[in-house]
Amino acid sequence: MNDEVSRPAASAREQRQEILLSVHGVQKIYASKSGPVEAVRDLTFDLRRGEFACIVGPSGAGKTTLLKIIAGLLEPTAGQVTLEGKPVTGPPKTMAVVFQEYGRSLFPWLTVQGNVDLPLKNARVPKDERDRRVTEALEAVGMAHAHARYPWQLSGGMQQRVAIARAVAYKPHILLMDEPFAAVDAQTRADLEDLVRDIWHRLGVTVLFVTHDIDESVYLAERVLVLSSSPTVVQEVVTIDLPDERNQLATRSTPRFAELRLHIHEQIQLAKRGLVPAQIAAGVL
Amino acid sequence: MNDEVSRPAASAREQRQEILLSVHGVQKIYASKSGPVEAVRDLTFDLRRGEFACIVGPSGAGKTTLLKIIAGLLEPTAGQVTLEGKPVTGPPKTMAVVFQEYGRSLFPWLTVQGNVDLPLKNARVPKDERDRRVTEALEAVGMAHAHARYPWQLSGGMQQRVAIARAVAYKPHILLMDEPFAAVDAQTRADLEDLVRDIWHRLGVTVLFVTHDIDESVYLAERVLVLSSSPTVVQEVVTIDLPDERNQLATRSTPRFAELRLHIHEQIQLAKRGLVPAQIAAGVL
Amino acid sequence: GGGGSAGDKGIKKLTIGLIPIVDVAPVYVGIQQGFFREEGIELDPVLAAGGAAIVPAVTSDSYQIGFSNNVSLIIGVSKGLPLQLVSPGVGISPENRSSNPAAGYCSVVTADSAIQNAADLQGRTVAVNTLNNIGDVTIKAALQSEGIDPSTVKFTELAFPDMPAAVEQRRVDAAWACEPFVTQLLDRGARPVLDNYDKTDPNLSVASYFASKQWATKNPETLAAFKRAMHKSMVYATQNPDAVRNVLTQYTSIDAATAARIGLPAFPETFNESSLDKLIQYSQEQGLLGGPVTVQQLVGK
Amino acid sequence: MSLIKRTAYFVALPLILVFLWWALTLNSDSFWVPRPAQMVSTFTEVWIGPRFANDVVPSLLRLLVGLATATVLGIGLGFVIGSSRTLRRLTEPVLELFRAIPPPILVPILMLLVGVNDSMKVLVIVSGCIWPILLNTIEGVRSMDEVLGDTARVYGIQGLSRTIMLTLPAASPYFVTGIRQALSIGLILMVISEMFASSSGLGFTIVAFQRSFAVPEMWSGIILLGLIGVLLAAIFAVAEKRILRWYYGLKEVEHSE
Amino acid sequence: MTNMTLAHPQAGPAQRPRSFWDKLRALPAGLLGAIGTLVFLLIWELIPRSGLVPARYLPPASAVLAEFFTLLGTATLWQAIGETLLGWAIGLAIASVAAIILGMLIGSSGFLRRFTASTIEFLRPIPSVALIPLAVLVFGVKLESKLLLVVYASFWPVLVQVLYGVADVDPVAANTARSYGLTSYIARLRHVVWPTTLPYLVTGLRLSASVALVLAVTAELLIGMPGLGHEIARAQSGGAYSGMYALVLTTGLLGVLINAGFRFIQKRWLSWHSSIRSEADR
Ligand SMILES: Nc1ncnc2c1ncn2[C@@H]1O[C@H](COP(=O)(O)OP(=O)(O)OP(=O)(O)O)[C@@H](O)[C@H]1O
Ligand SMILES: Nc1ncnc2c1ncn2[C@@H]1O[C@H](COP(=O)(O)OP(=O)(O)OP(=O)(O)O)[C@@H](O)[C@H]1O
Ligand SMILES: [Mg+2]
Ligand SMILES: [Mg+2]
Repeated sequence: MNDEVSRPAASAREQRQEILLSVHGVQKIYASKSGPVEAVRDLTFDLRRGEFACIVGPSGAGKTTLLKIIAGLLEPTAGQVTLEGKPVTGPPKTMAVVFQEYGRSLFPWLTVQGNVDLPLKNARVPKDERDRRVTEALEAVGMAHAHARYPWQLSGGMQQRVAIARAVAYKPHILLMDEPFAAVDAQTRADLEDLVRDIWHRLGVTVLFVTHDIDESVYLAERVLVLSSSPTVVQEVVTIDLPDERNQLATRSTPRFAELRLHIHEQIQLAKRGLVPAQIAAGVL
Repeated sequence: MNDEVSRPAASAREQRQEILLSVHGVQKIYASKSGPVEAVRDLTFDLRRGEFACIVGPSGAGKTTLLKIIAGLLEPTAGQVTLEGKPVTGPPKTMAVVFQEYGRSLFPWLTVQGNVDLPLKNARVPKDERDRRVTEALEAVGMAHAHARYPWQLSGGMQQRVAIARAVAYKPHILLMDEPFAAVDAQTRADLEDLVRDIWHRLGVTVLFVTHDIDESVYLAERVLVLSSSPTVVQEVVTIDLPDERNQLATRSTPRFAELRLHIHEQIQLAKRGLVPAQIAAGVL
Repeated sequence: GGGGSAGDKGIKKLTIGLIPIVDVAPVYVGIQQGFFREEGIELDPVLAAGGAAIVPAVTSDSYQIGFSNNVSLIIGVSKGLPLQLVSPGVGISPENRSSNPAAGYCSVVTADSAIQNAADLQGRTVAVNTLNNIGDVTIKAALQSEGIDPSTVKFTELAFPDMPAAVEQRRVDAAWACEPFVTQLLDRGARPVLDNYDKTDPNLSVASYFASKQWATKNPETLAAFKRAMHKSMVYATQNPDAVRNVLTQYTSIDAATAARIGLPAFPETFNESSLDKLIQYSQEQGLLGGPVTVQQLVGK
Repeated sequence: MSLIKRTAYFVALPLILVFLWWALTLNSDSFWVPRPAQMVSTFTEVWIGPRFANDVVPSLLRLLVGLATATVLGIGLGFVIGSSRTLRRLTEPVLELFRAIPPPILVPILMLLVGVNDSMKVLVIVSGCIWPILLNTIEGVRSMDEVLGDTARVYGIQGLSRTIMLTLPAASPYFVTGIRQALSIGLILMVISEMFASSSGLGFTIVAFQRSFAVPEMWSGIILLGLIGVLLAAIFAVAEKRILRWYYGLKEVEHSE
Repeated sequence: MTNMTLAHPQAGPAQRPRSFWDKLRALPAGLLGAIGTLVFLLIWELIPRSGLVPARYLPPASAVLAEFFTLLGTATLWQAIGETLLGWAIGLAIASVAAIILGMLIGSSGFLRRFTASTIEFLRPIPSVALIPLAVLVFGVKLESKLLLVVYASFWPVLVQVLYGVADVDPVAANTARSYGLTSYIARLRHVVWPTTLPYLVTGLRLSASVALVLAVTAELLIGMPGLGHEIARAQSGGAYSGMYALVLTTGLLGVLINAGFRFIQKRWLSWHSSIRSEADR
């Protein structure tokens, strides 16, 4: 699907080494009725512009917490998030988030078109340009034909594609996705995975993708950040040295793919047992 | 997990060649506002006692329709379903169904215990035996500790396990499952897959399992029925000649596994393009 | 419920529907004095909010006797309701008027200095407790007798208790009030401008006790006993105004100090049939009746 | 369902009931229960003509003004109170108390404070109608989906835009429910407000009929009230279906298999 | 909602002036409610005292409260409350039982639902106060008249809610029940329809309980039957305005208590229902 587009974008990406997002010493302690809960202990990592990174970690590791902090939806107890050189204190203008709960993140009273259009309208983008961007984005996700329908008239996969189109039309510099495909069926999931990689290639946007699914992280990312279980630190960073062109059947059948997923799997098993490799203690990536 | 239990059960199973479920010439035409919709054209297949069969097919192929007809919840337009020699006209007493929508199929006003107990209570099983069966079933799925909780206090995977426990406690001869794991995360899904195979081994129950996911069907079943897209017939029947002991990482990495899933994948691609192999036209399995 | 026919020998239980106003005081006085018991009647007074609830209750035999103003009863009979007046309830008389010169009975009062007399009411709004009833019927009759066109006065409905505030706040120009509100208004500087009852008939029969025709024909003895006891009560109440004032605090929320000062109506012993005829005539003229009514029909002769 | 079938369903039970009424009053001569035929002639006599313009229309206008005021106030206050937990907690006991006071009791009080005029009657209607709208709006604002709220924030939708683009539509199914409940309360209060201090209006006319023992006329008024209720409910249902098309579609999808 | 402050990115000094509000926000719910009530009473006290409205017609809060506490010591008040509550309770019980049975019957049949829809829509908006003459005619000035009004008015909310509830039975839950052998009408009713309807029913009951109180008091006020409404009418006709307001206050408090009682029941019985769960989360 992405064969022709990927090559030029990939070469362009290699030149971009500028640090886009920097997460430094982030800690989050929730105040709850039964005392404080430390969801995230100390997270430090950087994302380069144009990079595609996945975050995996056991359930309850604090992945959603981290994403919300980066998105400016939650204040960290300690540490700092810097986006394009500026500290994040509220939702930044150049960021878009795709939430897991697609059913709840689309506005049910707006059509598909209206949903994609809303953030642009709010940002007072002129009507002409808005229309153009919305149409382009819907075409990119293959939903142009359904622009007049309401979200609840669509299947789960289609809804998630609209949410992605909304993020794409917004033209963010960085795209956060929180387990976006956890609730769609396997076939749709595969399609959406390819769609996300395709869009990433074409727009050169930076993507931070949170998932439960090790296979998915290996298939998608250039780099996988493995989180330990709570109290959470970065357990390991795995560089995915698979070829840039990926294919659901072929890529997943390669021995290197199997090796990488086995490796990450073992890391998570270690993390669950609370064993953190020494290198992490130093906080170096 | 299932290493010790599987062998005796497997050998026992080999002896059981009796036909348990027979689906013959089933057709279903829905009357809808925009005219009649033929969901299922002509389905014919048999299940032997103790068998584990999976049904895969593209979305909208009529898998749910077929399952509802087998469960006696829906009347076929033509054809007949026979269970243990008797034609199915209403929900049979010796059948249990696990629905995909676990969140909606557990009764929120009952505890876990109450949910598993209800069908037994309704069948007037004596209190002592009921308690024993409920406890056993909950232990089998590893949910005994949570028996007093309400479904909504559980995670998705736990809820689905309760639904399975309910089916197990009911002691059915045949267990139908309609995409039961479509909405749980990958890790939980793997656990639940192993759980279902384990229970199947231990109880010797016949399982008919509907799924979207080719990998899942290959991993779980002894036989995979591939449905064509609408109007639906049985496209192909694939016998899964993988060893009986299966392991999420090892089994899925074997070359035979990759071959089987590739084969089914191609069949479904063919089905989507409407190409039906000649052998199906004859209606032979 | 036929509480009235509970056994022929001994005590008869009767329920009487009343309104919590000064006019029904003789009933309470009579009960106090034992006049009803003497006649073998155990009278159970029930207070209703207004005549509207009493008439259906009497026709359905929930109450055996009811209290209502005569115009209401005339209208009811004219529409075919099987009712019958059994005893006079309340009225006015010249003697009574002369003993209560300032504090009147029901009359139109106003605080507006521009309204000096009935003629000034033209173009103004007068509040009455119920439209198309004894208030506006007699006011219109009184205005006519003064040579004023009644159609120039606008009437609006207002409950008696709300009248003092409404007049004081100039929400209406004048109000046709009843005791104790007349006294309240006069205390605050209001002036009487039209004595509509007196202008209609100096001996006007204002309200009556009534029963359903059916009950009256079926229980002639009980009815006669009630009439005798009621008659005694009326005589006693007329002779002992202090007993009346005392009893007021029991069934209304008028306090003792007010009760001592308010004007009392007359408690006539007999129907003034000519005044009843006048009321029929006025009601007829004002288009309130459903058919012809005679005094004979009303009092059941 | 075809139009014929729908009409049949609509009129079947009413026809049966009217038939029963006719059959049961055939031989009775009750003063209080009129016969169907008599009812029809009385109804046309009483209500078709100047009385409609003089009594019915002003009453309906007051009802509509009252409903509109209650809607605006209820939604406005509901938004303010609903979006702050602190405000919600501050006002809850007082609101509960006011809601629990039967509106008819407020008539004398409002008469003292406002006087006897149209605004008093409108206020009586408002005083009863505002509660379902207010409480439902608070509930709607309060229970707005968290993910939806986060989504709006991420895309920089804040302040007034947030109210217009997010809170208003998200809470609309709730306050529409409130308005629907207010509709029938409003009708009751329209009658009650005219029962106390009035010289015209539909409620007044019915009470006046009742007091002057004009029984068939009174019944015709009650029937007219019922018809008005049906009509209002029908008009509202049409409007609601249009405005909340998305909501009913959503519910339908959620409830189908 | 908990992180609203983030909506204003300017940190530090800009947040200072909000400290009073922040302090207020930190207080527990009960205390905040008490503060709100006090503020309301203060405003009430000030309006007549400032002369905005004559004190004769709107006595200050202190006078009304004093009157209220005096009344609490009298048997008349408690008798009136007893009369009102008697009518309320019997009426509500009759209406609920009738509405539940009818609702379950009508709701479980598509035919009956469509067949009765127009009639229900016609009868529902008829103001029950318009039925006063009918009530008095049929029952006289007795408890039954009050009951007729109370029953008529409180029947509809319960019926409508039960109809909603029955229609809301989840097809998946219904199918599950069927496939596990709960095939008889009674079993379905008991194990699926009833529990699904229960939360709707309790909401309906809560609405009806308030409506029933309103109608009980209105009936007393308009027909003149003993009870709080009648006491209010008496106080008003005697020009005893502080007494009247004290009685109105009593009625309001009674309503609050009834509502609180139903909320408590709702919490106890329906802890499993999503609306209660989300309430607890907040
Ligand atoms: N609002 C909150 N108050 C208290 N504790 C919380 C809150 N939100 C999350 N937590 C706790 O913080 C921890 C991390 O939660 P988080 O949702 O970030 O995990 P996650 O990695 O996204 O998990 P999952 O993969 O299941 O989505 C968990 O232990 C959770 O219980
Ligand atoms: N009640 C119905 N009325 C009309 N058409 C229906 C109905 N239920 C299902 N269909 C149609 O029948 C076909 C088969 O539906 P079914 O739900 O059985 O498919 P499925 O294989 O289970 O699909 P999925 O994998 O998406 O669950 C579809 O085309 C669907 O639109
Ligand atoms: Mg998460
Ligand atoms: Mg399906």
